[in-house]
Formats: sequence, structure tokens, C-alpha cells
Amino acid sequence: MSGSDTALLEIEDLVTEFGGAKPFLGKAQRIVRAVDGVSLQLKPGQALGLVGESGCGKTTIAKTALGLVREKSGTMRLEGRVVSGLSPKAARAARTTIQYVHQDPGAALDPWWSIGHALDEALRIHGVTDKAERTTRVDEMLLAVGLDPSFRTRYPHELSGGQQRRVGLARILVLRPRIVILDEPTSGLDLSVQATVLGVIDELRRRFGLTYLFVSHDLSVVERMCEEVAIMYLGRIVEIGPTKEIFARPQHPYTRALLAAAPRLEPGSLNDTPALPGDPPSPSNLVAGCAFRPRCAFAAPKCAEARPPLRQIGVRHLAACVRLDEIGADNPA
Amino acid sequence: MMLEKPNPVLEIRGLSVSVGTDEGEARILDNAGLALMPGSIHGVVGESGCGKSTLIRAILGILPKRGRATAGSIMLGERNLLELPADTLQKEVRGRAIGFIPQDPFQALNPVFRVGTQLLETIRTPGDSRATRETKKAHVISLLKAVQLPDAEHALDRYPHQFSGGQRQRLLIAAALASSPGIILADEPTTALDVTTQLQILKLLRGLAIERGLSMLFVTHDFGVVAQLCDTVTVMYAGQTVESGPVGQVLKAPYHPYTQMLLACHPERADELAGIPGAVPSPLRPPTGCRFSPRCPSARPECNAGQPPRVAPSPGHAVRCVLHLDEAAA
Amino acid sequence: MTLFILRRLLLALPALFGLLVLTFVMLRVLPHDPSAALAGENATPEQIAAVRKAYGFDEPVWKQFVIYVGQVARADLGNSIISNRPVTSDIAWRLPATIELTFVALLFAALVGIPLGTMAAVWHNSPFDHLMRIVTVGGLAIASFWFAIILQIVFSMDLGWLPLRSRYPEGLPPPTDITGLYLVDSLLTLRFDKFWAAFQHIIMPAFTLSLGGLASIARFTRAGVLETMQKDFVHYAEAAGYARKRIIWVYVLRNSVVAATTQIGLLFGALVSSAVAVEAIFDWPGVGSYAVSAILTSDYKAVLAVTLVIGVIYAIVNIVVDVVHAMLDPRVAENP
Amino acid sequence: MKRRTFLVGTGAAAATAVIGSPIALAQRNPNELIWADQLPGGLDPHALFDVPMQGYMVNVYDTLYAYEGNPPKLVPWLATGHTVSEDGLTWTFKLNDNVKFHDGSALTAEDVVWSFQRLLGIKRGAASAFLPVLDPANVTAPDKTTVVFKLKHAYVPFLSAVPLVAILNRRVIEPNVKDNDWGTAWLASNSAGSGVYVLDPETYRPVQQADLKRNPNHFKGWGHNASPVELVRRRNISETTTRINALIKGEIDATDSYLPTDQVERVMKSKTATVSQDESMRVMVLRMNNRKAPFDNVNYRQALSHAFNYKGFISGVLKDYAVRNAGPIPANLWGAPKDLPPYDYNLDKAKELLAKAKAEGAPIDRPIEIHIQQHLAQTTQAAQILQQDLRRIGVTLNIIPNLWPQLVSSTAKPETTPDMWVHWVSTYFVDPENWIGQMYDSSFHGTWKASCWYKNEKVDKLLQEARRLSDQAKRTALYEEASRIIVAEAADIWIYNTIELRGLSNRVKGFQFTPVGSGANFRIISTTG
Amino acid sequence: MLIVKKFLRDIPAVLGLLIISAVCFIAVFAPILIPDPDAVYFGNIIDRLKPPSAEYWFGTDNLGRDVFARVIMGARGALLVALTVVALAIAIGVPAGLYAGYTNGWGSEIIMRVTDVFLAVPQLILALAIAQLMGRGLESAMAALALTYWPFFCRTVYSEVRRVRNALFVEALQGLGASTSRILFVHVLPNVASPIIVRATIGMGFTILTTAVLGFLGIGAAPPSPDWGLAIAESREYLPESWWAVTFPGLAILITVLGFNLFGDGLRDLVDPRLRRSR
Repeated sequence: MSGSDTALLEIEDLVTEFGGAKPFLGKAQRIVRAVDGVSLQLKPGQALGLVGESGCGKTTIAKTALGLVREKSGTMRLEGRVVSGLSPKAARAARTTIQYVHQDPGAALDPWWSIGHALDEALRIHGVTDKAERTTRVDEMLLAVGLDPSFRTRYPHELSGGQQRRVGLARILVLRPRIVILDEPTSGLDLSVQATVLGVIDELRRRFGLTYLFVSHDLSVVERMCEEVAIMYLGRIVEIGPTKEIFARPQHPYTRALLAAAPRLEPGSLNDTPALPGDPPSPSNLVAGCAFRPRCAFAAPKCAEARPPLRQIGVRHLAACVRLDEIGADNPA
Repeated sequence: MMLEKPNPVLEIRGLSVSVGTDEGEARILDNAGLALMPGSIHGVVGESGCGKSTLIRAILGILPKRGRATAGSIMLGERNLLELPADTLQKEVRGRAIGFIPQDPFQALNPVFRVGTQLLETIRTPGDSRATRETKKAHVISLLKAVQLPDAEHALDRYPHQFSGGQRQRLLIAAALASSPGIILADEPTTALDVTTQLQILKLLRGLAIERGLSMLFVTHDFGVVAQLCDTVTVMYAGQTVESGPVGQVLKAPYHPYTQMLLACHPERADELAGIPGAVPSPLRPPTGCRFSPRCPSARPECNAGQPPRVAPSPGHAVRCVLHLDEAAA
Repeated sequence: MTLFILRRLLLALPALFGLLVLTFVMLRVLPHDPSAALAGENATPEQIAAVRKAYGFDEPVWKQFVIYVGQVARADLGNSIISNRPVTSDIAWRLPATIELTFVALLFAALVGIPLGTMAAVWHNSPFDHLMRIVTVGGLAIASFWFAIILQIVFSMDLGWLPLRSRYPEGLPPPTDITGLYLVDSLLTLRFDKFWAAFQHIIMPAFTLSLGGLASIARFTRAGVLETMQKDFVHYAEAAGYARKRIIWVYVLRNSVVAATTQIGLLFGALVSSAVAVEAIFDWPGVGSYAVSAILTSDYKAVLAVTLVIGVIYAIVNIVVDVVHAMLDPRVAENP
Repeated sequence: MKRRTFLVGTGAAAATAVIGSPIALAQRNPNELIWADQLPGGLDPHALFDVPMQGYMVNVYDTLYAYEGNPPKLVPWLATGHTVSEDGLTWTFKLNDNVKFHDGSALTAEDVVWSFQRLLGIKRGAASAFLPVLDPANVTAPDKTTVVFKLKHAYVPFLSAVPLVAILNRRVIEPNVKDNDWGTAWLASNSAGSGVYVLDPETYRPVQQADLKRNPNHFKGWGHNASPVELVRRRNISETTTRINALIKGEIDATDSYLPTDQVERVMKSKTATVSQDESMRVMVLRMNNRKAPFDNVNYRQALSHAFNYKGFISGVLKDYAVRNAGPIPANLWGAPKDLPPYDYNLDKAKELLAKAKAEGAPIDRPIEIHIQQHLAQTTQAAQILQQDLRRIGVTLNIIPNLWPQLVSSTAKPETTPDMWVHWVSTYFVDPENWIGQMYDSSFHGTWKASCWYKNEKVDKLLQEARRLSDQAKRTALYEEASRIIVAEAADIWIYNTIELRGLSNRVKGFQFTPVGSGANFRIISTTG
Repeated sequence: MLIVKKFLRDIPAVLGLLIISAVCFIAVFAPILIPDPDAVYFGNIIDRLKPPSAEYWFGTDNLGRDVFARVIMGARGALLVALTVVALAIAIGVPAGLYAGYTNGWGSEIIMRVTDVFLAVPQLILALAIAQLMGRGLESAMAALALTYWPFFCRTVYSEVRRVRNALFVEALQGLGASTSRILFVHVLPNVASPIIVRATIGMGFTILTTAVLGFLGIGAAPPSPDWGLAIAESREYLPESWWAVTFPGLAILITVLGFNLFGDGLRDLVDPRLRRSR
């Protein structure tokens, strides 16, 4: 780990909103704050996991970081340069060292184009004009993700899920990014395939010295892949810290519930685990104070007072709960 | 070892199912078998393409248009479901003797009909009087309360899109229970849900099963869910049932190389990230004999000779693999 | 829902405004001097000048447009060059006939097309499906004016079953004018004899007109049912033990019909188009035959008025269709 | 009655109602006629002036003089007679004093004066026949039964044109005048006449239908007609096929008078209807724009005149329901030289003439255009027949569909007038002036009738002279001479004089054809129930 | 290829393709099938309205012309008109739809509002009005049809582009930093091609039918063109005795339009993403 290094990507107090556009003659859409004051740091070579349930804003952070979605406020520094507050085009241009692997790489490939063609296209877009060079790089990269160069001539729909993910990786890796955002890289994959894909991802990180922002709802995957993890709930980070520590001693009640809910290979464990009541809330109707309050077993009146800020509770370990001391750090939920 | 063993409420024996496709006949199920014991939750676990869904469709008698069972039987008590006329299946089995919980609660409800209309459909009989309709409605509302749906009284007048995913799954569970079936088929009912919601639903199902004495066939790809919920489990691979037994035993000491490798892939177990090399064979041209043999590290020449017989090295824990022929307790 | 209707009405405004612009452009730009066209044959230069002044053609274009909009707002689309009568009143009495005809045709098309399309989807790729598609598409391919003549010869001239022409028997007083639609008015006044009379007259033209619509409706229903049958909720319904007939004819069909309703608006336009020829042949006193005679007499004012009026009705029909769609599909009104 | 029988009975009744011949619906009232001839575009007899209007005017309005019979005779109508001054300028008409308008008020000389002033004031329709010779101020009424017209110069056809002018009831119209429009807007859908029939304005639907009721108080009385028609339902059926089928089926009593010749036999064969065949005064002309090269070359025009297959058209297509007409004046009218040989169909001769024209420098290779009125089938057929034969002699003829209003406005200038176009010259008033006078006198240039732009000073003089002379014999000689010149110079291609073919149901009795109004004069028609 | 196999299973579509091929064959080889071109335009008046016989297979029309020859030649005109109209409509509608679908802003708004306006009037009525105001003749009828048909392409392309624009692969391309024009023409256009082809196929049939109506109303082709609609219009006066002069052109329209519609329908089934799963 290279904890002392300066951050490669630094996100500070990022806010991203959707809606608010007033359609012609219509009611103005409600403004939905998908990301609400998130700060993150990505150090070179690090893998940061971003975990949360659907609708918690993790994918929005990824897209904002990439420049596909424009931030409302907040600062982003990439290798020390400020790359926020730019027009979409300029933002994307300033962030070319960040690349993004889609959740469903099959759908992210133009169905009319062969794999080789699509990879070639990526290079061409990035101004690699020499055809021979492009061919070499594409072949290299296919090999690197564990595909035979003969895959060049195949079409996206002819590939299996695991192969599609590899192609998705290859496509952005030919561009030699420094930061790769992986959006649910294993969702929908069978376990036996997932393992190999994760293996490839890990291998590529080492080989190319990549930095990962790893977006997932699957705790076991994050635990395996990331050194640090951030737990999100309704657009905010509720807990962030070294993976090992968080998995060993989760602090925030939500983190605890999340970890507890993951099925374990332990017969009969169901009965021991209390279930979190209620449904994952929607960001369009927030409650005052702590957003997790309605479902929290430890909720108290003071939770309603204000959004709890992240508090330092260990080395680089922060959590956003006002009752941490009272509910006991060592009291696994 | 002839303990007083109850008869299974549902037993599948040697079931083979073929589906015609544009490229030829696909043999989706090949000599599959399982037994659901009364009052137990039996997991069916396997990866995509293993034939889990086809198994369920075969039980319910709703195989795809060009699909047909080529061999075997599905015994519901004394009756072979494969031999029942379509009409009887609809009137007496589906939704009556066997309740069904689907995979994706977001897609399973018709968006343009009120929830009530759909929930009452399975217990609807032509010519219902107003009074009976009211009784049935009250019955469904009591079920909605049983599945802990908030505001159950008014739920029937609302439309599906007005519910969250977890709530919709509760609605569907209530629907499955509507005609008080003895057996519930659950087809990956939590896959589309978040992990915290999944836990809620699993607990609910477990509770209902115990409370109502249901026998449940629970299909999933997640061994973790099986571990938590089920009493017994059947592992499927490429249309074949490769191993079955009590959950604890299968988890602890799997016999079949596939089960072993699959469990090894689980992040909780694996020390090193390793998958299973190779791919699931196409059902259009399956390998002869054991379908796992092309990927099996312990494969022997006789694996291709024919399908390995089912052997039970320990009581209730059976496997189809030549490796265990010697241990056969017969 | 009210809000939805209001919004939908307001959304129609830009299109209607565009329609005004379009007709304005057609009148002002295409004929070189609209005044000469409007003044009519044998017009003297003074007459043309008078027309130019009366219509404000000597004003700047934007002002002319304001004048034009003002005229339209007062429902004053000018006088016919031929009859010297206000074109609006000429169109007004013909409108119910066309509306009645197209709606009966639409109704017929829906009543036959929806079950046909559903059956074709249920027996997808069966001989019935193929036959149904060939026959209904044949209906779409048939030249309505040609078919109309054949119908007349067979059913009116040879067999003598049905009246040859017109909307109503000569000499029989039409039903009390309530809506202007004879079928409706006769029922409202409980005059079933008059209903039969009007009904006999509408059979052939409505049937001719419905052919195209029938094919479209059958086709959309078929596609809709096929699509819906792929939906998970159908598989679920099957697995949950709903009766198959009810799945198809209640659950699937409702969804498909909901999808098909949006097509009915477009269909109305196609029907009005075909009505032009069909009305002429069956001597149906509607807007379509009016359009034809206006064209043959170069009655610019009438041609434009017809365009405008049909455009407006078309807009109304589409609004109604959208509202119906919203009522059938609870999701639409909430997330338009 | 058992319930079952009852049900069966009801079902059968319903079935009969649906399928059975439209039971009582088609039953016809005995004293009614359904007359499916074209309706005029509007109803103002001063604003419109065409054949359909004549059919309407003849019935609803009265005129000072009227036409009767075939060939038509001019008979005093509202007037009891007239006198002309020696110089031919002052025309004095005496009126009947027993004429009542439909509203019961008496018709006086003042009404006649006002009617003529109105016609001249709105300057449309028939006004063109009077504007050159008559100032509104020069129509006066010295007393209640006398009307005096003072013409600017002698104009003999004045009397023939008098039946064009309907006499209107100013008392009804004046309250409805708006913006000095002479009441045209109101009269477009109403009537204000004294004629034999009264318009029921409630039933009027422009171009579509109008009901006419018998006027029992008409000043001529009804003694001549034992069972007059009480109600005439005028209906327009635009589709020819539908119209003829309706006649055969007995749904209507009369068609228009231009039945397709191929349908005559079919109608005659039916048990319900017949076809009245009357030689009219309506000449079909292929116009040639004499100002445009190569039509300015007389040999070229003659060549084209020889290149039309007259016999093929008249006998083949029209089945001889038309009479070959050598020149512009209908052969059955005075003034048409009886011995004038028509152009014959002779392609060899046509080729010779073309060669001659070419030698004279005419650009005979230029493709020429003929404009047709596409909804009038005969214009299309004639043009195509000409096209076929012209191709044989090396002339390319292109057929351009067009419409009457456009054609009329295009004839205002020689440059915009088509090379050729097809039309008929119908009877507006029965005088050679209606044909040769207005077609070939260059002072009429700019009107559609004179759209060949023919100019020959000798002819101009002859025609002007003929207008002035009151002696018909002298006029005949002048018109015959003019005809010979015009035909020799092949100003146009004259094809035939029409035989009007009107389908009539067997219920119609007493139909008598007159070229003016095409016989749609309901005063003399009876029904047989 | 699988897609061909799937198509071949669709009997109506195959029938449609056969019809189209036959009509195209007839159109292309019309001069060979009708060795004497004069038979199309020139007839013998003596032989007018003769019933079908060995000499005149489809009988003769009112000017004694061979109906068979005219029907065959009419195929040429019909296809030519339909092709021109559809091509013009594509030339206007597709770029407009691409632009409007991919961009947000005034240009897009204006294009779609104009499209709405054109779609707000039934096509034939609008075509009649435009043809009327532009003057007579086949050219103006064709222009009127194209002017009223392009919005259909524009709308189709627009909604397809909107759909494709939100597809993940476009987002991925944006993520890769591809330029808008590159995405639009290199990636989006091929993806919206199949609906355009379907629309064009059905549009061919539709245009033939509409042209026939215009011809029937006297606004389309001018005599002596062997146009089918015109032929029906010219010959309808001779019904029912001379049925052949109306029936054969009518059947020609029916069969040709049927062919295009069946084929288009089949194509639609093949490429319709909503139905893709069903096959």
C-alpha cells in the first residue's frame, strides 16, 4: 500500500443532482440529490470499493468522476489538477486518464462492430493513427485479458458473459488509463466465472499499475479486491476505511446490517441474523437528520437533528453516526 | 438403514426435457431427479444454464412451446404431473396444489391491472358471487398481513408500480399462498433484490414455511442462500442433478468435483481467486455421459461411457460420479 | 388526471400553431399572387387590388400572419371562391358525416382486428397466422376506391342488399339533430327505423374504409400480444395457475390494447385520408368529398380550411387517445 | 305466441331489415323527383354564369325573355314584348302586370332595373355580355310595366342575352346587403325570385343538395301540366358510375346530360330508366394558341386539323352520339355554312402541310402541349387520340392535366395561354355571337372564349357588322363568310356538336330538351307516381 | 445464416419477397416482355373495350390500348415513383431525424415541432393540398408525397436515435471520448438502419397506393401514362361491362402493395427489438 503518496484522484464534497429541469408546461421535476457531499481519495495503485444498495448513488459518483454526469458542486483534482467545474466536453477531455468499465459490457459494445473493430475504434478515437500499432496493441491487450487474438473477428453477442467483461476491460485498457472505474464488474456472472474475472482484474492491476474505483453491491467481492472501502447510503458515505478493519469491526449501524445480511456458507445462519426493517429508501423523499434513522435499530431523537458528519474513529477509518460511542464499537449488531 | 422414511410430497425421477430450437433439439434436462420431503425446504442450486428454470416449468407443466419431457416422471403424491391433462394442471396443480414465487418481482406483475385483480386470480372461479368475492378478498388481505405488507388493507386497490421491490415480492408470496398450497416453488425469489431486502424475504419464507408446514422447493444460484435457508439441497449442472443431500453435509463434504469446485469459488472459501476452467456445454451437443467431465480435473475415460449411476456414500447424501462408485452403500 | 389532460391540451398548442403557419405558408407562398387566386376567374385588376387590401396582402408578412390568426380565431376561414359562402359553415355540416363514417369504420376495424390479431399471435407462425396476415395486409394493400366500386356493383347492383349511395334515404326525414351523427341521434330519440336506415347506408362505406385500419389494428395487436407474451408477468401468471384463456384475453390483451390505443390516433388520420376517395364514390356528404370538389374547382380557401379543420380534429382525436391511454395504463398519467 | 317463435320472428324481421332491400326506405313519393344533375357552386344567379347555374335559374327565377324548345325559340316571358329604336340603341320592354315574387310582392319595372344594375354592379357572371354596351344608369323604368335600355352602340345579340339575367326581388335582398356586396353573400344560399319553383333554403347544402318546391302562384299558371312535380330534390352525385348505378337502381330520376356514351346502352337496357338524346348547341374545340410558334403558321394549324381522327373519336369512342361540326358555330344554328366541308382525317395531307410549314420556317420540331381537364374524360380521350396520330407525323404532343379555373386565368395573356387546350362552347345565349362572335373577334382577346388569339381584321369587321344588323338574313351571310375564313385558316380544331345524353327514370314524363338549361325545366315535367 | 433461416420460416414475408422480385423483374424487363412499346401508348380505336382474349390478355381499354401492356409498363412507373418518393423522403427525413434525435436544443426542437405539424394532418389531405397548390402533374404529386412522407422517417429515426443514444455502448463511446459526428454517423446510423429499411419497404407499398389515389383523383400521373390509378380512374366509367380495364390495374396495385407490405412486415418482425426475443 502506498498510503503516504499524494492522491491520484481527490474528490471533495461532491454533489450531483438530477431533475429540476422544467419540462414545457409541466410540473418541474423534483430535484434528486443522488450524491450529497461525498469526499474520496484514490491513491496510486489503490483499489477503493464503493458499496451500497441500489439507488444509493454509487454509480452516479462513478459517472460524475468520469465526466459523463456533471457535478453540481464540489472539487475534483486529478493528479493535482482541478478538473471540476468544466463544461462536459472539457471535463471529459481533462479526465482521459480515467476510464470506465460498464456494468454490462455486452451492451456497452456496438452490436454491429466486431471486437477487434471496437477495440481499434477506441484507439482511433484517441488519435492512434498507425494501423500496425493499433493492431499490435489490440492483440496485446486481448492476450492480457486472457482472450485469444482470434476474438478480433467475433461479435459481442457471440461472447459469453465472462468474455464480454474481458473485452470490456481490454477496450479501456488499450487506452492506458491510470484510473479504472469498475461498475459492478461481476454482477450477473456465475460464481465460477466471477472468480476468473476477478482474477483477471486483479492481475491487470498489478501488471499495469492501475488504480481502481470498484463499485459494487457485493460485499464479498469488495472484501477480496479492495484495500479500502466506502459504504454509501442515500448519496452519502456513512463509513469509510481500510477494508479489513471495516469487515472486522464495522461501526455504522448500516454497515453492520449490510455485512450481516450477506449470506454465509453456514447452515442455519438465517435465524441468527436480525433483518433490517423497511425498504431501501428513495433519494426523492429524504428524512431530516440521519437518512438511515427510519430503519436503524439504534435510532434516537438526536439522530433527527442534523446530518451526522463523518468522524474519525481509527487510522483512516471514519463513520457518520452520532451514537457511535453509545452503541459500542465492539458490539457487532 | 430402513428408517421410517416419509414419502416425498414431490418427487422427480429421471426427467429429461428437450426443447426444439432453430439450431436443433436442445436437451435441457437429462435424467434429473430430486425429492421434496414434507415440511422441508429443499434447495436446487446451480449456475446459469443448468436447467433450474426448466425443471420448475416442467413441474408446473408450462414448458416452452417446442419443449417436451422425453422421459421420467414428476410425482405429486400419487399423480404423475407429466401425464395430467393441461386443463387439470391449471385447475388443480398450478396455484392450487403448488404455489409459485417468481424471480423478478418487478416484472412479474402486470402493470396495467390492480394488484387485487391479480392476487385474486388464482382463487377465482367462474361465477363467483359478490359475497364469495368479498370473502376471498378478506382472505387475501389476511395473507398480505401475514407477509407483513404495510398498509395491507389498501394494497389491493393499488397498482404494482406503486410498490417497492421488497413489497412486490411480499405480494407475490401472498399470491402463492392464496389457495393454501402444500408446496411452494420459489424461483430465485431474491436475486433481483438488495441484500438487506433479501434477508427480510428469506426470513419471511422460512417463517411461513414453518408456520404453515409448507414444503418448499427453492431454486437459486447462491450457495450462501441455500446454506441459510434450506434443509436439503440438490446441485445441478448442465441439466443433470449431480449431488443431493442435507445442506450441512453437502457444504462440509461435497462429493462431486463440480460441487467442490463451485464451493471453492465462493469468496468465503476461496483463498486464491480461481474459477472453473472451460464453459458449460451447449445443450444442443452435450457430451455423452457425465456432462461435467470435459471440465473435470478428475475425469476418467469411463466418465464418457454413460451417465454415472446415482450412489449414496452416506445416508441421504447421493451423488452421480464414477469417483464414488466404490463407496457406494447402494 | 385533470392535470394530465390539461397538459396534453397545452402540448397540442405548438402543433396547432405550426398548422396555422403551414396553411399560411401554403396560401401565401405557393400561388404566386394569392389575391389573384382568391379573386377568382375573370377578376379585373381592381377586384384583385380590392382582395389584396381586404386580406391585408399589402401588409408586411408578420402582420398578415397576425391577421390570419385573428381570422382563424374567429372561425372565419373566409368565403369559398366558388359559392361565396363561408367555408366554415360548408365544412361544419359535412363534418358529422365524416366523423360518423370514420368512427364506425374504426369501431369495426377494432372489433374485428383485435381478436384477429390476438388469435394470430396465439397461433404464432401457424397457417392461421400466415393467412390472417396475408388477408389483413391485403386489406391494407387494396385501393379503397377500386374496392368501393366493386362492393357497389356486387352488393347494391347485383344483389340489391344495400343502398348504393348517400348517407340516408331520400325523403325520410333525418333523425332529430342532436349530435349530427345519425346513428347516435336515432338511438337517442329511440327511432330504430331511422337507425336501421342510417345503418344500412353506412355499411359499405365504413367497411371499405375499415379495411386499412383493420390490417393495422390486427398487426399492432399481434405484435403487442407477441411482445406481451414474452413478458415475465405472463410466465408468472401461467405458473401461478391463471386460466390460459383469461391470461390471453384479459391480461395480455389489455396490455396489448393499451399499446395499440396510441396507434388508433394515427389510424384516424389514415382513415380520413382514405375517406377522400371512399366518400366520393359512395356519394357520402362528408369533408372528404368536399375536399375533392374544392380541389377540382381550385377553391384555395376551401382546401386550406379542410386542411386546417382536419388537422384540428386529428389533434383532438390524438389528445383523446392519449387520455384514454393514460386511463388504461396507470403509469402514464403519473410519469408522462 | 311461444317465446321461441317470437324470437325467431323478431330475428327474421331484423334480418330482413338489415339485408332485405331497404324496404320502405327506397319508396318514392309520387310527386317528387330526385334530380341528380350538377348544382351550381353558389346560388346567386348574377354571380355565377355556367351550365349548372342555368339549370337552377330556369326554375327559380324568371327572365324578361326565355328560350323554349329545340332548336330554341326566344319567347316573351316576364315581358309581353319589346321594341327597338331605328338606330338599334333603345330597347323598350313591356312587362306582365300579374307577376308575383315568391314572397307575394308584385314584380315591377323597378325590380328589373335594379336587377340589371346589380348584375352590372357586381361585374361577374353574365355581366360580361352587357358591360361593353350598357351603363347601369341607362336602364330606366318610366312606369311600372316599362323598362328602357339605352345601349352605347347597336348590339343585336342583346335580346338573345336578356334571358341570362334573372330578375331578383330587391325587397328581400336589400335587408341582407353587407358591405355594399349587393347581397351576394346572402343570395349565395338563398333565393329571391319569382320562378316556377321555390328554393327551400333549409335543405340547401352547397354543391350537394337543394330542394325545390313548386310555386303554385307562378304567373304563367299550371294549366299546361296536369300532374306537376311538387318537390324536386336536386342532388349532386359527383361520381359518374355511382350516378348511373343509382339511376338504374331507381334511387334517382335523372342524371346530368353528359352520360358516358358507353353507358347509354346499359341504361336503355334497364327496365327503370331511359336516355334522352338531343342534339344540343355545344361545340367541342381543340384550341390552338395562334400567337405561339409554330401555331402562327397556317399550314401547321391545317396539318394538325387533318391529323385528328374525327371518325374514330365520334364513331368509335362516342358511338356516334355526337355530330361532326365543321366550324365554330353549331351546325344546327343559323350562320353555320351548310356546305362547308369539315377537315378530314388525312395524315398524308397533314405531312405535306407540315413540310410546307417547315419550309416556311415554322419550328415544327418543338414539342407542343395540350392541356386537358382531367376529370372530363372526353378531353383526355381526344387529346390522347391526337397525340397518337401526331406521333405518326413526327409531332410530339404532351398532355398536361389542368383545371378549368386555372385554364381560364391562364388565357388572359397569349404568353400564358397553353399551346392547345380542350373545351366546349356551350349555349349561354342562342346567337352565333355566343360562338364565333366571342371566339374569334380580337376585341375579346383575354377571355377564355377567344383564347386562340386569332386575329384577322376582315373577320373582326364581319363580326362587328353582324352585331349591329338586325336583319337575320344579312347576319347569316356575314357569319357564314367569317366562318369560311376562320375554318380555312384553321384557327382551331372543331370536332363535334354535342348530342346531350341525359338518363331519365321512367317516372319522368314530358321532358323536353332546350340547349339553355339542358332541359332541366321542371315546369313542363310531370311524374307518373 | 440464422437470420435468413428465420426469414424463410415467415411464409407471408417470403411471399412478399417473391411478389416484389416478380414486380421488379417485370419492371426491369418490361421492354422485353412488351416488345412493341407502341402497344402501351397506342391503340386501335376500333378495338376499344375488347374483353380479354388470346390477342389481348387483359382486354383493351377505352382507347383500344392493350391493358396487359399497360399494366406491365405501369409497374415501371409505379416502382419509379415509389422509389423516388421514398428516396426523397429518406434524404430529408433521415438526416433531420438523426440530428434531432442526437442533439438537444433549438435545432432539435424546431425539427420535431415541424415534424409534428406535418404529422398533424393526414398525409393524403396534406399531399392533396400541396399538390393542388403546386400545380398538376406527376412531379408535383411526387414532391407532395415526399414532402408529406419525410416526417415519418424523421420520427422513426428520431425515436430510434433517442433509444440508441441512451444505449450503453453510446455512453461507453462518449466515455472513450469519441466525437459526436463520429458516434452519430459511424455508430448510431447503422443501428437505426433496420427500422429505416422497414419503413422504406412499407413506404414503397404505401406510396404506390397513395399515388394511385392521387391518380384516381386526377392529381397524379397525366395521360397517356400507363399509371395504374389513372387507369382505374379512366376506365371506371365503363363498369361493369368492361370490368377488365379496371380490374387488372386494381389487382396490380393490390398485389404489388401486398408484396411490399408483407415483406416489410416480415422485416419488421425480424428486426423489431421488441420481438427479437420471440424468435
